[in-house]
Amino acid sequence: MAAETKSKALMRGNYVIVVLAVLTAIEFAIAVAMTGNLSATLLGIVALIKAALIIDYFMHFKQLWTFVAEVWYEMLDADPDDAPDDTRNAA
Amino acid sequence: MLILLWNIFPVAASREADIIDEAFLILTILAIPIMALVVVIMGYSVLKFRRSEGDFEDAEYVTTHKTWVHSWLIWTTALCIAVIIFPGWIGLVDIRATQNDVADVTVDVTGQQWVWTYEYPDLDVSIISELVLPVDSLVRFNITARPDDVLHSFWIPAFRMKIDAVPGLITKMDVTTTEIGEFNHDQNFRVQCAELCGLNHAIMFTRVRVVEKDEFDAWVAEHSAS
Amino acid sequence: MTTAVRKALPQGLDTGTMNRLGLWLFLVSDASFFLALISSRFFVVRLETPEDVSQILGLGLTILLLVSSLTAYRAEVAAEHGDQANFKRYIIATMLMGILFLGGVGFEWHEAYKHFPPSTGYGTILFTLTGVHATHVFSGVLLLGFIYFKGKNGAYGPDDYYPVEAAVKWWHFVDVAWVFIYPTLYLVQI
Amino acid sequence: MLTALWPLIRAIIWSAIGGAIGYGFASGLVTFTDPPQNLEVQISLAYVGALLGWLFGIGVWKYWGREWFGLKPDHNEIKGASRFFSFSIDHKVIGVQYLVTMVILFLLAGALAMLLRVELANGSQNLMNAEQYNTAMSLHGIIMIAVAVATIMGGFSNFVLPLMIGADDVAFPRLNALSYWIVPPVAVLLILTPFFGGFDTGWTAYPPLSTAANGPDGTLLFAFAFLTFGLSSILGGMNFLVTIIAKRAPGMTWGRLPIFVWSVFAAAIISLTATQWVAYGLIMIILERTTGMMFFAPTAIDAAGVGLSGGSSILFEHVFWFYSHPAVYIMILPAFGLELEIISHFTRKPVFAYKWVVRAFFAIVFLSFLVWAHHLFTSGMGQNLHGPFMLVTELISIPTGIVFLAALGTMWRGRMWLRTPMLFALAMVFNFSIGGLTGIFLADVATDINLQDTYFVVAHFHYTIVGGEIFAIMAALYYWYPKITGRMYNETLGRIHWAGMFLFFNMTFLTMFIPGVEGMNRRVAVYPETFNDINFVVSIFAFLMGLSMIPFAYNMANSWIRGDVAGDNPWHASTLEWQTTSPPPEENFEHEPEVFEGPYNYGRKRAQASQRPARTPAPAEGD
Repeated sequence: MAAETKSKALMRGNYVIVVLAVLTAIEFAIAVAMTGNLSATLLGIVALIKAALIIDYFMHFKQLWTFVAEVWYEMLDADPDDAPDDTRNAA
Repeated sequence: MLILLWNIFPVAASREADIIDEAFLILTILAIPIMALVVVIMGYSVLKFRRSEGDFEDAEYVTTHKTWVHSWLIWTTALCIAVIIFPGWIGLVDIRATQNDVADVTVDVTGQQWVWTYEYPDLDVSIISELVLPVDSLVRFNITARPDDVLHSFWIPAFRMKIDAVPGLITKMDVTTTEIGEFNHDQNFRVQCAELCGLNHAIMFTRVRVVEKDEFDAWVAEHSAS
Repeated sequence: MTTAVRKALPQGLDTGTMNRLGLWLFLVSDASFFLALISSRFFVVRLETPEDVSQILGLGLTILLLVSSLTAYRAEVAAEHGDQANFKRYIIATMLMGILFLGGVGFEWHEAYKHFPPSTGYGTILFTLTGVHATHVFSGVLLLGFIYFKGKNGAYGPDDYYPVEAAVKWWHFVDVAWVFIYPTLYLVQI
Repeated sequence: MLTALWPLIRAIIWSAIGGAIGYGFASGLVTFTDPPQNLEVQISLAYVGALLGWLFGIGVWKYWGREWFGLKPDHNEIKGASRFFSFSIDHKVIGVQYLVTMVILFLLAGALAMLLRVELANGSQNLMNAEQYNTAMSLHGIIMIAVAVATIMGGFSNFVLPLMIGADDVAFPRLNALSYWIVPPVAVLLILTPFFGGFDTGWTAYPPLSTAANGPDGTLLFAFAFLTFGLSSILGGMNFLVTIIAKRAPGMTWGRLPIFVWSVFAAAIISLTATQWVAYGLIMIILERTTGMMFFAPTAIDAAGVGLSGGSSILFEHVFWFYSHPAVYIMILPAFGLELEIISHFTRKPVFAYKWVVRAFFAIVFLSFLVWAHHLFTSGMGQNLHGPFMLVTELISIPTGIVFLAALGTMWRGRMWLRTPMLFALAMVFNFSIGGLTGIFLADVATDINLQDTYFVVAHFHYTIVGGEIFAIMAALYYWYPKITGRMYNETLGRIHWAGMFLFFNMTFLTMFIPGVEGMNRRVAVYPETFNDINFVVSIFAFLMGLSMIPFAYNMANSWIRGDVAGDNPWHASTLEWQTTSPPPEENFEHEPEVFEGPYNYGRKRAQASQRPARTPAPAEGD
């Protein structure tokens, strides 16, 4: 992150907020135009996209994702036999 | 062993009770060999693979055995699916088989702390002292609790059927009676509240009497309001 | 999937990474609380939304919170790059919007009490959801204030701005929660 | 002695002050509301105030909060016996605090169970009235649930887990201390409930019974207690997840984690996320009681009494079981870990199919979130949900079966040493087989319709939680007793305890299946006289099982003072916690350990004969 220039980071924030504004407008339009389960489903999808934008760009989700990926991989393949043999002591 | 088990069931006085007892029996028959397997392996290990105090020699370094793990997985999965299908799924379908039939007798049940009220809407009878049902008939219970009351559960052990009485909700339960009986001879002929409902939960029960059809008609004539 | 492709495992991580991870896990936990809250709305009143609900207010609150997320982001970027002036400016702006939001919720409650008091189904849900969320907003404002007073003399620089990041992350989380609460409370219709 | 208790006394004084402030504030508040008299608001705020005062007094401010305001935290005077009564951040002290608290609570709730069995010895009323019975029954339930959750996740995880992964402490030591110190208020609240009218809803607290306006205030206390306990559980779960991810010693790869660490990891995921759901359920109860909200009642009904809008108590059942079913896996997953751990060390053979066990743990975690509604088969929820939930519930038996395979496979051709921990671990395998197999009866909709809310259910969950988890806890208590205290327990007393508990536990609860099948419902103080004989028998066995706790309590207390010095590694076990002194020094290991091999390398040809002790190698040159 430190490698990223400040203006670039700020610009990205601006893009995100513009997309969020557009999505909110779409949300409101859906609510005006539709009712019932269809409307609720679409609203849910839009809300998910909005949340994903905030979580990904504002909250730096990849901080957590690194660990989730590691645990996921390890829980499927954790085996004492696989652990690389250490030769330091034997030498 | 199995005969012993067979005897512990209380009287089965409905079609549903037979289905449920059969399911119970099948699960028991499946469970006993599994239990036996665990006990035998464990008992054999305990007897055979002992070591004495102060002996810290290691056993053989065996971490896994592919064939064993895979075959164990396959067997447990197969057993599990078998149980889900029968008695699980088939039992479920059997119990619900009567849902679209026309009921011989309909009873509206209302639970409140700590009384059950029974209304026979077609027969114009309303009673709290006992529940009387004709034998060999499809009885449909529409169960609810008073809106300002608490949860109850409507359970007749002799019929093995149970469903909650929820304020603001009508739950349905079908029972096909098959045997005559009454509380005075067999205490399983009782409507028992099975969901903790406060102080007198334990004694919130009503006597049940399953009688011949003509006797039932006579009873209705006696208690009918009109 | 052999040993060869396995990357070096991080062991003995530094405190900063642990704190980040801990905060993330707490957010995951809190998110499941909001999930429970939101799902209860669909159980209690299904898709029913009274007409008296003030759509303008709902939209206004949403815009307020989304914009405050941007300012919070800008405050974090400023702290990361050692830009003290902008850091203070944006933290103050975020806090102000947060306080405004709380005022908006207060007004909402005042109105809601007349039309759908807590003894109605929708009222129950509205008061609970906005109440829990407003508590989160309030804690966020407090945290940001805390950061402001600690950081106004330049306590946070490019290397040690984690407290800013944490407070801002909490603020974003509150925002994400509102992103779901807004359609749940205001927009769905039978 | 008094000086050692000083932090505790200070905390009590502060909680009294906090409670008074909360009460006063609430009294002022309720004068503005309509109707003005609502004692529950005052109880609620008084409790919140007392809790904050308690935490302030015990040292949260002194050792932690000061730091946030740029003041110097003051953490050096905690030494000696007083560290067990103060806000100590040493994970070993916290582990002991948890364990001692939980063992005391366990014995207390066990004594309540004895009272219940006196009442149930025959079908009429003989000791308690219905109200007292309901309170005793509910208290027994919730205290035992707390014991079952916190003994392993709080006690053993705290003491052993950082040692096992070679860490100097958990990731967030002060958070750890906080999550212990909010447990005593929970215990106090629960013990106070009888003085507030008791609580008569069972630990499940289904509304509308728990929200009834004429219901006792004790239910409110219960809700706050459970809520606070949930907070502790969440913080603990978070702490252990971060600890395991971040604090492993060099060389402690994921594949080299002892199986107990994996099981705690899996359980911590559940306690992190699912606990929030029950928190919401309890908040709903508190709100409905104090502010008159309407979560659990229809707001409009038609002539027939059918709700047209508004919620129903089924909402609570869903939310409650969305936590409380996964919660049984918070209890049993670490118990599986303990069982495999102990069997491996006492047979001197690696855990069989380690990789598959880890997968099974996570499969259980995943499935546990999808099965809650099997508690609702008779609740009147939608019928189309019955089939899917039956399916998923029965699928859980597949990963559970893997754990059994691992236990049996580890024993097979091992070299078994039958000391008390091993005996308890073996008993756990036996008991949990019965518990698991009878679970299938309750997962199956057809049989569950009859068995729900009968003594069959009571027997089943006592088989899983007592027979499974408490037996594993006992095994672990004996197993790590020398590590925790530095002294050896008395083996003879341990075996007497084991024999009595195993025998009479099985006789009590195997017999209890019978009234369940025969149609006796649970949570009743009086019952039809048909069940008199069988209940009398159950009561006798239950008392004998209760008696078996006497050698246990005596052994634990006496050996701590008079036991033989155990030595660092009396079991000659290979995992890391045994490679340090007993009890471990404050920083856990003399030098930061470095790990060169898997946790259970029994019988493996090593490069050097001395390699096992070398798991904590000498310092690198130049150190």
